[in-house]
Amino acid sequence: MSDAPAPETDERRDRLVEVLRSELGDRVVDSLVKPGDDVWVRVATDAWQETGRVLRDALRCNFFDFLSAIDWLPSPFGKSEDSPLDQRPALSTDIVTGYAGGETRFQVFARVTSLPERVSITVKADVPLEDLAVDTWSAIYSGANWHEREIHEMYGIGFRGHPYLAHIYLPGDFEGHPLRKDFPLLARHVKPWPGIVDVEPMPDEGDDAEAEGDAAAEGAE
Amino acid sequence: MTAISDRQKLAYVNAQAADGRVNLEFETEEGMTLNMGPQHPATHGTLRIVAKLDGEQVIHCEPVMGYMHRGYEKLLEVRTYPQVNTLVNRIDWLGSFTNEVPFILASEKLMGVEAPPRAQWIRTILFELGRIANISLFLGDTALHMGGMTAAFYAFRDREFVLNQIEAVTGGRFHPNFDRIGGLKDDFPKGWIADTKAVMARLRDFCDEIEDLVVGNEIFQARTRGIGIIPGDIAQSYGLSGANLRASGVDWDLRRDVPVGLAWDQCDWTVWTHPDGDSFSRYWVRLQEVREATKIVDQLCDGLPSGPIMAKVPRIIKVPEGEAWVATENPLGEMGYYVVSKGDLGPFRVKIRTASFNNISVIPWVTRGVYVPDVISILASLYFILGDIDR
Amino acid sequence: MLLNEFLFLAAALFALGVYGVISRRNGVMVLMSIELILNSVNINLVAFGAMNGNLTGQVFALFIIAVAAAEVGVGLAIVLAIFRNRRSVDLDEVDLMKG
Amino acid sequence: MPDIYGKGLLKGLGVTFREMTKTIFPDGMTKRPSPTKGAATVQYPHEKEAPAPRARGVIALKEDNCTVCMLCARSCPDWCIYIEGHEEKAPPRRPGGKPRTVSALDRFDIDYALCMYCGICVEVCPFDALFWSPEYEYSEPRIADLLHDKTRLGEWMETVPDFEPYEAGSEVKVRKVPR
Amino acid sequence: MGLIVAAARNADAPVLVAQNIAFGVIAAIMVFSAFRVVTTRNVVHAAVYLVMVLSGAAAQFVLLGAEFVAITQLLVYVGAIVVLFLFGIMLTRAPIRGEERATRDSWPLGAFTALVLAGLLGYSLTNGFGGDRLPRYCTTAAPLAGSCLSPSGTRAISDAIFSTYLIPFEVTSLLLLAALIGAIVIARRD
Amino acid sequence: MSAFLREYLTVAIFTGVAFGLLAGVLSVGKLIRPVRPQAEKYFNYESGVDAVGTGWVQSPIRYYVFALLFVMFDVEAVFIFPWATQLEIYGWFGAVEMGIFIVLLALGLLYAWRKGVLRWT
Amino acid sequence: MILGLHLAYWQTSVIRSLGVLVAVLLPAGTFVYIFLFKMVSFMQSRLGPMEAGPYGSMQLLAEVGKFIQKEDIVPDNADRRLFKLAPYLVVATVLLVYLVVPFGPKMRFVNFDGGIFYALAVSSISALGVLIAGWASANKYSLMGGLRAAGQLIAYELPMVLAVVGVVIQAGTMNLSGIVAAQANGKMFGFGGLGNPYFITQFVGMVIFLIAVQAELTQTPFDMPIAESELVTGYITEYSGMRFLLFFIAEFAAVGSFAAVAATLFMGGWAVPGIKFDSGVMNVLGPIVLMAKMTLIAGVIFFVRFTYPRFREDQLQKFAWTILIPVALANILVTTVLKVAF
Amino acid sequence: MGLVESGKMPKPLTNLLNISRRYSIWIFQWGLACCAIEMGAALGSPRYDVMRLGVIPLPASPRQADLVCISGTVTDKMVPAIRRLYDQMPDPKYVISMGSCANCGGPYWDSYSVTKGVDQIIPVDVYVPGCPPRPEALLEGIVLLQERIRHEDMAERWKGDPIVVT
Ligand code: SF4
Ligand code: SF4
Ligand code: SF4
Repeated sequence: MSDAPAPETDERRDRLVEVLRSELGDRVVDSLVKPGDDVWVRVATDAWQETGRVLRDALRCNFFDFLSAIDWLPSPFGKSEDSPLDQRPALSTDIVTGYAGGETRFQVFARVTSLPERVSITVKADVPLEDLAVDTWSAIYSGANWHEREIHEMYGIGFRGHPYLAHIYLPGDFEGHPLRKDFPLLARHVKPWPGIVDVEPMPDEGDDAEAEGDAAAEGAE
Repeated sequence: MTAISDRQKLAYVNAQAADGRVNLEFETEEGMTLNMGPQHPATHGTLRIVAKLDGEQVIHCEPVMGYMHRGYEKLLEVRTYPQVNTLVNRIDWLGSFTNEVPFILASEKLMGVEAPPRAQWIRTILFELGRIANISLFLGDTALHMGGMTAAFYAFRDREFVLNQIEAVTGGRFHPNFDRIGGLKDDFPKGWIADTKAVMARLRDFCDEIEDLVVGNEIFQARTRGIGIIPGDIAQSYGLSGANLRASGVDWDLRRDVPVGLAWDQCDWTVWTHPDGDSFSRYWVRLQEVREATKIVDQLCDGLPSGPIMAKVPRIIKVPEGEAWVATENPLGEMGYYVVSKGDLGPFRVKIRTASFNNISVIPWVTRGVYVPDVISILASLYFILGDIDR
Repeated sequence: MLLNEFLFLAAALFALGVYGVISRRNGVMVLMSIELILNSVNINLVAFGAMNGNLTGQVFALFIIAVAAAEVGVGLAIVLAIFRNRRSVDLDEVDLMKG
Repeated sequence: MPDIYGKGLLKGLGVTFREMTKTIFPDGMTKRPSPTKGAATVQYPHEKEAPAPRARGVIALKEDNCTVCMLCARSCPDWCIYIEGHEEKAPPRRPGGKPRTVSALDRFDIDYALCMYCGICVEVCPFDALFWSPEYEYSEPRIADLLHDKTRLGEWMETVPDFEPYEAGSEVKVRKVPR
Repeated sequence: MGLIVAAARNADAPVLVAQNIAFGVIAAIMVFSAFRVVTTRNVVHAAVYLVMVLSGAAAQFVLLGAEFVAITQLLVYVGAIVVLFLFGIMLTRAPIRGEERATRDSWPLGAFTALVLAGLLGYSLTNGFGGDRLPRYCTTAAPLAGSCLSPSGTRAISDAIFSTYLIPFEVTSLLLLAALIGAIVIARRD
Repeated sequence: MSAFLREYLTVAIFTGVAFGLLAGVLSVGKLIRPVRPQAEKYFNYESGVDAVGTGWVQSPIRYYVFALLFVMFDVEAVFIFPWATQLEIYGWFGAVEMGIFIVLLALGLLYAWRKGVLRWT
Repeated sequence: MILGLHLAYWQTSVIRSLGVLVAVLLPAGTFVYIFLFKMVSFMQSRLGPMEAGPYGSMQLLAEVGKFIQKEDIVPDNADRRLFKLAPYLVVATVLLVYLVVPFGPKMRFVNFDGGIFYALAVSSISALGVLIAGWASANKYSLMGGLRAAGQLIAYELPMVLAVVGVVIQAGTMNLSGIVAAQANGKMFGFGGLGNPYFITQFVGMVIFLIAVQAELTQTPFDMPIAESELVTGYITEYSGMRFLLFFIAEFAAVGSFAAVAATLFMGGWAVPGIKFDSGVMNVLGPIVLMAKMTLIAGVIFFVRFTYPRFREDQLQKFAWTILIPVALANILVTTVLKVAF
Repeated sequence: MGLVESGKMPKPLTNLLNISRRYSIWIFQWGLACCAIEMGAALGSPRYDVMRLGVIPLPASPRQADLVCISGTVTDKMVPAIRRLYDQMPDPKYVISMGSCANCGGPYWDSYSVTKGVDQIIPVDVYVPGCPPRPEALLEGIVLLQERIRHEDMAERWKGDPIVVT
């Protein structure tokens, strides 16, 4: 278990992790429990489907929240609010993954809830870059069907065994996977940012909300 | 605006039209394909339902979405936190304020701040007002889809009062952009609470009216009872939430079961469930929900604590690194944001879990073997909002 | 008016009906041709009734209309049954009721 | 099935009938019928409803207060504020002081065809130069006319209402609109 | 059409001219429509032409003073049987552009038969009823009399049915019942 | 001409006048309405997308059964009406006769009912 | 003749025909204005048209003026001739029904022996127009709408016909003038002062008739064929401009014609109790009285229409076949027995 | 053929025609996004009741519509449908673009799937600003449109190429 400094323990969530570990063995790669808050578990890619089954059958997490994916690559474009005058630091391209770690650029993650226990869990799995696919959950949670279609469209991640992996949102001739970080939003590149003129310094760089009131008083003179 | 030549335009339009043929896949030798939408009165705008029929019976029914896909999750990655807040208003456009709350709560969770109690109460009040504004329209609209025109007019009429109250506080009838990390933008104007309580009384009358006009009507019951039954376990497996889940007999309400810090636990209200799981019970549960919401608002208005509405937060908001998930019980069901932050001005990735997307994913399952008119009533009773599906 | 006017009209309808019955492929069209024939008979009946100044003709015309209704009902049901089984109402294809 | 079939039907008729009589005879059945009074309708071109003072209808610009700090343009999610300015010398504030450098506004356009009426610009403006006005009647047959320049934005200033006082228990200070 | 000519030539009183013209016009429409019924390639068109034949027949009944039969013709034939036909057509396939091959290969045989039949009938009719005239319309309302043609009231028809033709009447109901049951059995055989 | 035919002539003239008027209005409209042909204007409406397949519905057989029942009862009505005008004269005899007739046809309805053709499932 | 001029028969007929057209369009227009625009609006707590003319009274003229200017579109796939024919057929059936309705002792256009029978026969033809319209549009919604509409029209034609039988038995005639006379001169429980309007003795019949009328007019709750939330506008989906207006007129003229027939059959037609039955006054007063009764019935029709949700197709068929028709048959039997027994 | 196109229409008659077009505007029931609800409020809420102005929200099919109010976000996937439905409306027809999204993309101006303004595909007569415009703002747009219709020269409008982008 990762370094979760536990001021208190959370039995319900610990049990989730324990059961998962006992069912999946060392295919549970990493986990993080924030007591009283939430729990993250990362499993090996090949255990993805198995995890779903364990969650549903052994842990009675019957309620399907969502299934999604993430691209950990930092965006090469920033927010496109480029000003020739501002010297922005060069954008980093290092991949830093979130809770429960990760090894590759793409991760799928899903969240399910056990209604009687009133506890939810987020499970993650890496998606290997060379073969962008994981096993489908649609047979385990019916609701995953559409979520997987969405992910397929947005990230280009395949789902093995999915019944109908077609476009869900975008028109048929759309090219690219919009939610990948390297997909550019053209409008932001084409239109010049209106903020690129020299700017008067702020009257008050105070960091509390009262600043606004002060400024107002000043400006109203 | 840039003028494009007609030729370009037509070429573009034709290319797009190619997409209109997806339903060809459904066409077979027998039966026929009925296309409802994208422009179709039954689909709240722009959902498209492709139903393969045998006579009037539905063999397979597939929603085609994306006509309202606006790329939220991508857009949120290039916006700052205040900008995200205003954009997410437009997901479930009927109960806009309720969209902001889980996002703000998730951000607050990452930042480790908590809004002062007065802000929490006001949030809850506005949240419930959003729920009323949303569901009261549903009450009329569903009747409208089954031909009962007058109920829709009543719904619009009484909903206006709620919107007025929302506007008086937030400045927007629809898109309040009122929630801030650490608190709220502003406080109630003078006299607001009294007005609101009057409006709540009026809405309870509206509920009674609907009860007489729609719920008690034998024709309405004949159209909805026993139609589109979704058992509880199916509902869970599809991730149905909100009234759809409760109408299937599952007693689950995030307001009660997963408290997120708002003021629901301060007042006395009931979570209604219905054992049947059919269209009628979905309608009924929602009707009760409006009633409960008016009660909640009344109680909260009475006990509103005094104090500041803003916690101390930096003027320029940067959210520390981390991941957080907060979901609330929105009018349409469970809406949650999974916010991943890298410590920037804006979020790194936001997964928006909307209720309608899951709610309507059950359509292919629930419409097998029903008649075309029932598709309409089932769709109406499942209650979705296109922005909430497509994002 | 001459009685023959009506009789000629009926004869023309009758002949056309017979042509239709023999030559049409579509089962429904054949039934329509039969209606033509029945109508020609009706015209005759009523005309003769008027000629003789009694009501027998009209009453019989009524009965014939009733019979025609029954005939069409059953006839179309047969056509539909054929269509169900063979996806066609083409009488050439279902000759001799092989199906 | 309900206890008596048809009861619900009659009740439904009763609801609409009551509403009709209420609309036609707002003052009771004995008085003169007056549907224009009884109906919930506000007859738009002749009479107008009053939006709440906080309503976000259109943004008014108090040009004198603007220091061309660009904060609004930068925080606008839609990039729909276009500002140009230059610096010029102004007479000193107090007699005998140093002459100041102030920024003068050359252009301040808001594209209402693009604006999403979020209010972020108004909120971030540190100098109280932008205000919400509840006016809403500015449809145009040409889209270019929806780009309001600084004169037009300045004209809206007249329609800006005063800020309202707050409900009891509030600790927020009431601000004033500079006139 | 010969019919019109015949009708016009035989007009023996100015009052009758109108009737004869009416007859001629209606008859022409009927024959033309009937011709189209058996020749058109489009089933729905055929049904519409059939409507014209049937309403024409109703009009002829009116000319013959058989009001009740005329209305019955409208009610049952046009209002019910044709609707039944249209349902039948729409339950089977009715391409909007008509069918490719609407007639059988044996249509010359049919044409031949029809022509022969028409000739035979025509010949025998001219022979048999060459100069028979229908009685004129009565100018005053008078009960049934052989001498003049008067509109036969519904009551008279009713009396006829419920006295002389009582047995056929009851048999009709049996027939209808049988047809109904038979048709349901046939149509619903799955 | 007899009064009887005169009334029907009225019907004919009326029909002519009415149609003439309608057609007249339509052709006046022709003068003032625009004709702006455009290929897509004449496509069939199908919620804004291309129509799929033919407009042909294999509509359920039950419509046919309904039509059939209707025809049968319509014929019945034809016999009932004259009878109804004369009922006073026929007395019990007429009532019984018609009773048999109606009951027989009602049997048909009952049969259809029992066969389940009036239900949709 | 009235002005001392001698007009040929056809000339008087033309004048009379125009009279009928006015008699059709006037009530139809009034109903649309009073009920569709105003009453319904009041039911929904709004005002309805206000700008066109005082209180929006010119709204209908504006509608007509607008529709004349609209382009007339016949879809490529449609069957042109039938597409154009169908609206005429539907309008014709409605107009022809009006002909037999008596407006006064002498105020009637034709006086058929089989008056009511004729009215029923003519109105049954509208199913044909609807089916043809639906088919000729070559549109799925239209076809489904047409089939449903026709299925519904025939299903409710029957209870209507059967409900009328009761009246015919009581009156002993099918002539509408005769039926009016029978009601005006009839006795109720031996008391003849008020005549015998049949809505008392034939109450069941009237209820059935009105329900059937509601369905024949495809008004809610029986408006499944044109359910706009499902089949767009059913069989009129493809119609535009004047042709659409024809359907529109037909719909509301039909409200008028059925209301007129119902008023004549069940409410004593143009006669009022207390005024001598065939006094000349009634030739002027009669039309007004009849209009008033028609308005009452039309009001009920619209009142119900805007209150209820709609039945599903199978439910309304089932309602017709398993409830209305058996009840109507029973009504006939009971009426027969009572008539013969007393 | 057409008297109007040739410009030979007498003036009073043209006025009459314009007036009747002005007061009989059948608005197509079609909403796209949030603005659609405000449009629905304008059409359906007794408080605004657009029927007063002669705008009848009846037709669900484009064939009977005079006015289409594009109220909401126009996505690229929706474009062909909008174009098709607009084409299917019979002339004379009018378009109101309601809300920032329809005007030029609005909040989604940088999205990959949103069309930047409905005027790129169909000609627009009146732009109503707002996000969403309050129902009265739509009413104002309608009144503006009615004013324009009143003084419209139909000969001008009906001449020329059907696809016009202003
Ligand atoms: S209201 Fe929002 S979108 Fe509009 S100008 Fe201000 S910041 Fe930009
Ligand atoms: S933020 Fe205020 S002061 Fe700065 S440029 Fe904008 S309007 Fe002017
Ligand atoms: S303009 Fe605003 S309110 Fe209207 S559809 Fe777009 S986001 Fe929604």
